[in-house]
Amino acid sequence: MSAPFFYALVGIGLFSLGLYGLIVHAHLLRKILALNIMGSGIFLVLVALAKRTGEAPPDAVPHAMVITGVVVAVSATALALTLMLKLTAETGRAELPEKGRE
Amino acid sequence: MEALTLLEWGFDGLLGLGLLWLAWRALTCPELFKAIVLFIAFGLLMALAWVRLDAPDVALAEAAIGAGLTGALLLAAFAKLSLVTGHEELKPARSEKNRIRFQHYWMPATTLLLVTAGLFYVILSLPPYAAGLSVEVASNLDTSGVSNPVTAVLLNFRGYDTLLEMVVLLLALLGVWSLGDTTIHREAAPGLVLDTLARVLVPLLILVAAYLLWVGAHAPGGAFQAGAVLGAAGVLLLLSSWRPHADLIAWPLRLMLVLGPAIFVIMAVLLYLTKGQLLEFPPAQAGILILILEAVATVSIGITLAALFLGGRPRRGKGQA
Amino acid sequence: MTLIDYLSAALLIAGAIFFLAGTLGLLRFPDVYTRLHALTKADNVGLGLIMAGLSFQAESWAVAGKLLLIWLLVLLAGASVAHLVARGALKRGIRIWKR
Amino acid sequence: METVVTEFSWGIALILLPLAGGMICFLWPRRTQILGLVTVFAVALSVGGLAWQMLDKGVYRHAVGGWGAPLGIDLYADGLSLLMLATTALVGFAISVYSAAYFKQEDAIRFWPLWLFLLAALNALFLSGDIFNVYVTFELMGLAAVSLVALAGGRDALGGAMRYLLAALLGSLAYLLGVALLYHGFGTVDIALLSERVEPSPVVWAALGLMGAGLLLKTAVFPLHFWLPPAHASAPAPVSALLSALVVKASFYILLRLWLEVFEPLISSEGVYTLLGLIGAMAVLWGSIQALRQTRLKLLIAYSTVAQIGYLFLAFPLAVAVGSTAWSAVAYLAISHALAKAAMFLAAGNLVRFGGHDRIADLDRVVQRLPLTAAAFALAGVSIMGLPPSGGFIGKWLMLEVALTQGRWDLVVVMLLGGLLAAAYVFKVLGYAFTQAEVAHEPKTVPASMEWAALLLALAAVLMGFLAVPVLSLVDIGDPFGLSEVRP
Repeated sequence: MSAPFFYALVGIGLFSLGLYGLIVHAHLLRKILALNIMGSGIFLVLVALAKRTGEAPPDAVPHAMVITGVVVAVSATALALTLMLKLTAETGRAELPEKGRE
Repeated sequence: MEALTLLEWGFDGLLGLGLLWLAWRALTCPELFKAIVLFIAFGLLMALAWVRLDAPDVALAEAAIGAGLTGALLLAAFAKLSLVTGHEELKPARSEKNRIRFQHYWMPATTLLLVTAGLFYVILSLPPYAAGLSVEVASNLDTSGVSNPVTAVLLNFRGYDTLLEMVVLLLALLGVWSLGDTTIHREAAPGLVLDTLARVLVPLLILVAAYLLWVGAHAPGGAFQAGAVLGAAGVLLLLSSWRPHADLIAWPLRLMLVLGPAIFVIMAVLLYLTKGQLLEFPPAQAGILILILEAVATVSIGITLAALFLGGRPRRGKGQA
Repeated sequence: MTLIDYLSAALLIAGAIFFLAGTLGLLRFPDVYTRLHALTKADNVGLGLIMAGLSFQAESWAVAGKLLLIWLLVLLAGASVAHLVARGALKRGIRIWKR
Repeated sequence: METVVTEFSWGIALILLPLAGGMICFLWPRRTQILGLVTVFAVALSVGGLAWQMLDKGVYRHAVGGWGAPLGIDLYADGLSLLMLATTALVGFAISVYSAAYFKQEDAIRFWPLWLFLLAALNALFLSGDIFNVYVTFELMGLAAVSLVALAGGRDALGGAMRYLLAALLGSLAYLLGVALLYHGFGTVDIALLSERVEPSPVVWAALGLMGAGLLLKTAVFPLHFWLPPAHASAPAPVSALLSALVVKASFYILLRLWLEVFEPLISSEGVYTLLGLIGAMAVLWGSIQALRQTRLKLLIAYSTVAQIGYLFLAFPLAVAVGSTAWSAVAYLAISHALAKAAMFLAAGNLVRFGGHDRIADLDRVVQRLPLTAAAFALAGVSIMGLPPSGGFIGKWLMLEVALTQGRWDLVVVMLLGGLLAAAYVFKVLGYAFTQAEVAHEPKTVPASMEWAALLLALAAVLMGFLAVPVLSLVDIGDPFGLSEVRP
């Protein structure tokens, strides 16, 4: 196994870890962290496998995609954090309100 | 040579396991503040991984945006959260409930393990060599107007993605603003040290941003990295209690925010009208046009990121009206 | 390896030792103030040594200049941030550790 | 003039107009309403231009940047895309007229830029021929939609928006990992090229699983629908209409597109089809029963969306047979539902404005007070139930016909049961609307444009019942369902 594959596997591991964190944690800040970690895992898969070019320079297209992804991720994080603060101010808890309550 | 590969493997192994460990700790450590700090450390290690994978452009973006600005946003949100909930969040005891929960989630955990194993298999089934689009990128680089392939993809080959991405950034700010306002007023002086630091660093950061922007045409760098550095300067100013002048927070601010995506749209239309396809750069003028595009976008990105850090739509304070 | 290589290797190793010591201090020291002490030492001196070691390998004066600039920036940021952290800790009423 | 209409690349206008409009609205808040309306009208005209062009020349393709796939990004539209674009323009225009009266100035300055960016995202998505570009449009759409839900303020809306955001982001990430795998497996993110290059391999299966799961979550298919009712029920009425009518259809459209172009030719096992059909059937039954159980009107309509999405998935097992018209039925159902559901949510908005609440039991003789709104709700209900003559009837009839010829009695039963349950929940609302409630309240007036917008959408849903032939021939442009090889 070469370095690109090793890092791609780490990326998959991060994706799964993040997904697990997203499911088990109730706290919204923790869920936001988990989503960011999932995203980083995917970016790692994209960039790591772009290095399968042998001696030639790596494929630049996934690099550009990841830069796009990083900017999208920070935008989504900013909105999620603000929404979390608003919700907490409204309910007193940084968690999703229980369903079914009127 | 043998020793070198062994060293490389040691480095890769440490880095990979470090990434996984930090992610795990950021998700499981009971204190939220620690979790955020661990996440920022995770971002910095990611930057190192990008360098290792020959992706310096991504490394710069990650360090500035992924670790830096996201970290600042998280810390600011954490501080506000502690205010809202009255410091309750600082130390949530790991209660019995949490431990029961952990057992409660064995099923998703097992499913996830299976999914992970499956994805491992998929990754390893990929061919060991693949050029992707690197040949196409290389052979069209001459007519793209820049010599850094990543910038060529971002601004020229897939410039349409970047146009939409600029709108995503603006949209996030619109969303944040639509959730509420923050009153703009000058707070008490934050202290001599921070003030001095801001005074020294802000001009330097602006210089670095300009350098990154310029160098992006042929070396790692570009509008997003430069914009992030500019955004960091803005965050530093906001931290040292600098606030924009009341007259600037109405339409001048909005204009600066819109300018980035707007220049993209305007250029897209102009290039369509002259060349026949959306965002089709004429090879001869591509370099200068991309530089103009990036320069305007950088300023817009920087201001948008700083505004995201500030939070709600800035309004004049009552004392200032 | 030339003499220059040996020199830069020695500087790099010395820098790494400072970082190691700083990290140990960060992990083992009793309170935030002493930890800051350990950390800033590692950052300032350790990074200085590493930058010096790397400048011997630099291709041009411009690269060496950039390395120097990075070190100076880290010095400035490190000192300011250490001050801010310590001040924040004092404001929160965290006592200074005494034996 | 003639040449302008035929030569101009109308597709790019569909994306750039709302983008520019949104930015101008943001810059000039005092005129935001009129600017917004003009923009939406211009977008509707551009869809007309595109349709004109495509009837003449067939499919639309535009290589952004002049590079062409795989290096660049291609915009692509066939009959299916055109149908979605036209529905978006029509529904979007009616909702815009409604919103102009619905929002007060202070809310309008927040609503219009967000809505125009959402419109741009929808159009960009329907026109995209590139799976990574689709990811970016998803994020654009998601952030806009979430911000729009949060406009309502208050505990329910903020909670609904937060849940929606987390679900949307999770769906996008699963989709993005699928994109990453496909790119590294086949070296392109262009849909047309992918459909040429893909071959059965672990990568394709993993990509199908990840992208499928992400898109099913975004489309709110049972059992991944948990985020939809709270978000759609707590949003401002025009926003609920936009989300139920258009936004969930967008992720379904991508699912269908990828299925048809990339995955379907490779999948020989029955399991996947059966699974999709099964979750469709569950969604129809579960969503309908939940809708029937609701005491709040907007929640009832939101659960009805869950059920109606289920119908779209019933087509997957039916479409296995070559030359089946199941996909045409799906396209017809999707647009009829978009029209009818938008009308329903707008009508619900009128009732909330009128009575100050949306408790079904206290609807208090709205038939006499708001006859147009009641008519709108009833007509939309006809289409949702699938009674003739309406768009919903045509769609369900086409699908029923396929199921009958294939002898899929299980699906026939599900469709009929779903129709009966839909009738039950629609009549539950109408029943209360005729009776006098005991709660006294001071009714507020509802602007005429809000009533007419709802009614016209409902009428359009019914009118679709008479337009089957032209609409279905429009969809066939570019042969999106791959039926040409079996037709003489």
